[in-house]
Amino acid sequence: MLATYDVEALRQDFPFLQTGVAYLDSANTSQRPRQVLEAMERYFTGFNANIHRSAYRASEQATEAYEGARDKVRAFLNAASRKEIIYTRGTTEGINLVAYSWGRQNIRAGDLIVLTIMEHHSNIVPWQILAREKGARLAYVDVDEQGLLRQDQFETLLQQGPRLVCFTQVSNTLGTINPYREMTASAKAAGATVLIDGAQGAPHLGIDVQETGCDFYAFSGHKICGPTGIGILYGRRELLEAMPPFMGGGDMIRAVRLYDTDYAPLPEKFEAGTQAIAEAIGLGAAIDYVQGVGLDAIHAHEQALAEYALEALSEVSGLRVFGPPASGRAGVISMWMDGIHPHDLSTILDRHDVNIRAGHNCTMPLMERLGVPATARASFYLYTTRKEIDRLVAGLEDAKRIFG
Amino acid sequence: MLATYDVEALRQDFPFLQTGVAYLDSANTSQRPRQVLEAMERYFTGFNANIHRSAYRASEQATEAYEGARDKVRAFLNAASRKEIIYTRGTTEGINLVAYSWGRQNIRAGDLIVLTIMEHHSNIVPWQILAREKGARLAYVDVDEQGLLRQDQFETLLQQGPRLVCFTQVSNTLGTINPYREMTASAKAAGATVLIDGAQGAPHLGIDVQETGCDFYAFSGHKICGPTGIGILYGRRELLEAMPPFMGGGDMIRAVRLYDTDYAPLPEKFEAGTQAIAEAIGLGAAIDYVQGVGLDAIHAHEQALAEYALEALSEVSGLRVFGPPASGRAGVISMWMDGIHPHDLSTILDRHDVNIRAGHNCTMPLMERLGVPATARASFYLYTTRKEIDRLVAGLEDAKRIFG
Amino acid sequence: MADDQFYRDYILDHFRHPRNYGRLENPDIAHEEYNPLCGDLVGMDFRIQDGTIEDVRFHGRGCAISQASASLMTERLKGMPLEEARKITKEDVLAELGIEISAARLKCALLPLKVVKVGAYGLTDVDEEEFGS
Amino acid sequence: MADDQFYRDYILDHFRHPRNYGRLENPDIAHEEYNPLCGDLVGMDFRIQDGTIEDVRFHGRGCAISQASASLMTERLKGMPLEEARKITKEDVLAELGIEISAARLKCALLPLKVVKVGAYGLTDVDEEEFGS
Ligand SMILES: Cc1ncc(COP(=O)(O)O)c(C=O)c1O
Ligand SMILES: Cc1ncc(COP(=O)(O)O)c(C=O)c1O
Repeated sequence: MLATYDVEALRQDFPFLQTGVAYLDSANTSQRPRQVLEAMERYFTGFNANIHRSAYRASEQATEAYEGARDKVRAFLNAASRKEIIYTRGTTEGINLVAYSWGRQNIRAGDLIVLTIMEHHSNIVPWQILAREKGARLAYVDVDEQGLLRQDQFETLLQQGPRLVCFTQVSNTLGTINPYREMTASAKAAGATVLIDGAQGAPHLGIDVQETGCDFYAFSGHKICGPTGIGILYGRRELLEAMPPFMGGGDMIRAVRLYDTDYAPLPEKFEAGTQAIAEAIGLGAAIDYVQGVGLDAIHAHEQALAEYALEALSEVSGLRVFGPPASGRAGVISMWMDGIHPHDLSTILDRHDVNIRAGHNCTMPLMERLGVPATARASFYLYTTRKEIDRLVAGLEDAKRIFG
Repeated sequence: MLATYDVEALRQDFPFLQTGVAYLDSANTSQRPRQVLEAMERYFTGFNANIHRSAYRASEQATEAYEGARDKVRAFLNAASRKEIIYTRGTTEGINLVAYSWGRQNIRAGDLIVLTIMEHHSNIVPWQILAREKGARLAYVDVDEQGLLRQDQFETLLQQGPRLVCFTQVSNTLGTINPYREMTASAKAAGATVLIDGAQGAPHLGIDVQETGCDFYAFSGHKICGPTGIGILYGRRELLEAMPPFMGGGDMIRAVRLYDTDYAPLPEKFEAGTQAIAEAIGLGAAIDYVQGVGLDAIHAHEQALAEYALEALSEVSGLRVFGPPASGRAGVISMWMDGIHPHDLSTILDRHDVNIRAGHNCTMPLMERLGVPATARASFYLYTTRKEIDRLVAGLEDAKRIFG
Repeated sequence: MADDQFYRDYILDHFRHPRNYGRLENPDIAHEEYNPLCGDLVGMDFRIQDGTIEDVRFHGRGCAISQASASLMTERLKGMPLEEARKITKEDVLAELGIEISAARLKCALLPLKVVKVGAYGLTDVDEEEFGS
Repeated sequence: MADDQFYRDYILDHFRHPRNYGRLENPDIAHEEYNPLCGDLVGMDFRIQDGTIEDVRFHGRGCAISQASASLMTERLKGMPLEEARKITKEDVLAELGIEISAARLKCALLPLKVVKVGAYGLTDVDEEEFGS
């Protein structure tokens, strides 16, 4: 951990943390600092108007703040152009947009789509639906015993010339940080289009989409200190230009006639209807906040926490911990306690004011692969402390006492 | 106006109105009372957690608030079941959901889809896309000189046995309140499925979906004193049950396997991914607020304002006012001033701190029909005053002086 | 932190030492229900004589709440006329558990009731919501 | 409420009395641009001789900003070498208008520039953003 990283000072920014709860469910949704709430408040109270459509000052101010947030996201991802930054509701909508628009235009019968067994349902179900509709095939890259993707399998699948390769930057169950740069390079070299699920990557690692070379990258505002109801789809301009619109309606048009329509240029083409204006502005403030702390510092903080936690949890008898060593993982730890169902663990921990996730984490195929019906998952963020991890361990011991 | 309707007291609830701006653009997006902002704030600071997925108290409190808001919407629409209430980003997404899910399952080549010429682009473009994909036909009901739908034409089109009839409850340009109950009854009798665009109806009139008998009803939170980023699609349960999902991902599943998925029951089936949680809670508070004032009182207030405004505007020479008499219209007035483009009008009015909409209001086919490239539109809500209308009239006179 | 108020001794006792656990040979009715979201599974085998549940056994796996609730349910069902079993309500089940079940855990607690209603009475069109969905 | 600062006299004058308004017979170049969002239309006809804009006329309809901007543009273009016209920037146009154009009105102000760049120079791959889109 960096000497200058003052987690206690950062915690002061997060209203919910003041309740005293040890919030260890940030991979599910993060807390939001008052800087984000205040940015939204400023919109609601100071220039609460719709964007793009009107020519008075409040509307222009709203448009400026909304488009300014897009510029922040562009810089955050180092995208080449602001036209490549599409507002969505979240990662799920971003992936579905690609499946509907790019997928229905480009995937044909017999095409191969490569996924991995650690994908979130949001990066599986849209492809199942598309594959069924088009008669395409799905194939999954497995994990090894450490919870790392089997790169040998991945290479073998690439030799089959997949049309599309989709994988997560960071596993929301195992915490595994995938070698996304190398995987993207291999997949591109094999001629595939590459979509990276950045839901867990953007908040903790960030990405340089140009350097990475991926075609699509989706993430959610609510996991990166931003509000609910907003997310981002990055798409390479060339692809976005060629894609048909996803939803039709206001703002995504240039001219509507009774029987046909000219669509608006990017990014509006993919932003039909009134957008989540306050939420986009809040996301801009969240990006500012996270970049203010620094992605490198956040990642170092989380990796130190993961190391500390893995060490402490290894002392808890009867506890199985999934995933790779701390060096290759983000601040996500999934566990299975012999004789105590994760739901019971979660309930007991809650009575210790420790909040964790119990369930399949929206990764049922991975659960099946790991041989458990569910896990108990603790996940960290920039505001997590060692003391909270100590409370987690104490809670686990208490659960063992109760069920013992 | 009801004697008990205290508009000045209501205005105190709206932070943006305290800036002194005469906000006459509520058909675009409404102002939001502090009760709504506070409900969202309570979530962000008191129980900021994801819903459904976790078993600790903050998550349960969030789930309760989120689902409680759904119950409020159910009651507001008098839907038969909470399973019929689907959260969306807004009207546009709601209509697109129907076009993608119901439309692709039910519309076949040669089928007729009846729309009206006063529809918002959001209720045109999705049907154009669907019709092109399926080889279906579109037909439009025209308006008469007063801006009322030509019911004779509507009846003639119904005789052709349309598969789907879509129309707006209230026109966002003309202010026309369509006879939506009668039109729904006729269309249902003709065997059509009926979608009502409630974007302008829900905030000002409300609806009883069971009494009306429509199959789908969509509206936006941001026009009914709620936050941006949230809306509602009501669908009759029988139809929703039979429809395939729209987006795939987390929460809309019962079980995901590698090559197939069981979908969740309603309403989750249509709510893929992390939803706009804070916004749904805010929408619940908005419904409470609007129902607290009373839809009847709001409508009476707006109709009195419309009457007052139509009277005052009729004194402004060179001004053309579109739409029906006050008795048949909501608080929406579109205008054309000879020799002054709506954009110039809007700029000048803005310099008087009067905010109106200038443009085509996302109703380009109607603009074409009215023979104008754009209009200047003033629109009212529960917090609008006669004094603000006086300021509008004064601003129009000043514009004439400047351009005179 | 009053966890003992939640996982009361008798609940843990039913979880650790489930009553009527196992299978019946040639049961008159057998039905299983599964909650894929958490992996909870409860199945029951019934022997019916003269409209009365003469014997019942359950099997399954999952959290303490679902398994203890199943165990408690079998104790209640044994010797009960079918007619009466048909009338067992959600409230009955929760009262018997005797702890405050939060919304997120309701599904666990009511899974055994679902087995009874769907399986033994052939109610295919059950309202999922009734069982905490 | 300083509206006179916005709609300055010379802007209104150019709107009311547009310079070089009309069409040319057999122009060397003719191009129109249309903004469907507000209905603004600006078209220009050019007569070119020895690489210089010998004559130019505009026609159109729309708001005061777009029409005054077009009128001002024709005054600037007349007698200008094509090479020079090619270099006219957004900033030049806004400076000539001499008023603060808000983002929402930028498209109106720059429509005539778009006519020049797209029409007279055959730039088909223009960046819409450059013209306020
Ligand atoms: C009649 C009508 N329909 C649909 C819409 C679209 O609503 P939204 O932009 O919130 O999706 C609007 C408002 O813009 C409207 O006025
Ligand atoms: C890896 C991963 N992908 C996708 C998602 C879906 O994100 P959202 O629910 O915000 O759409 C999540 C989080 O739930 C996730 O962790």
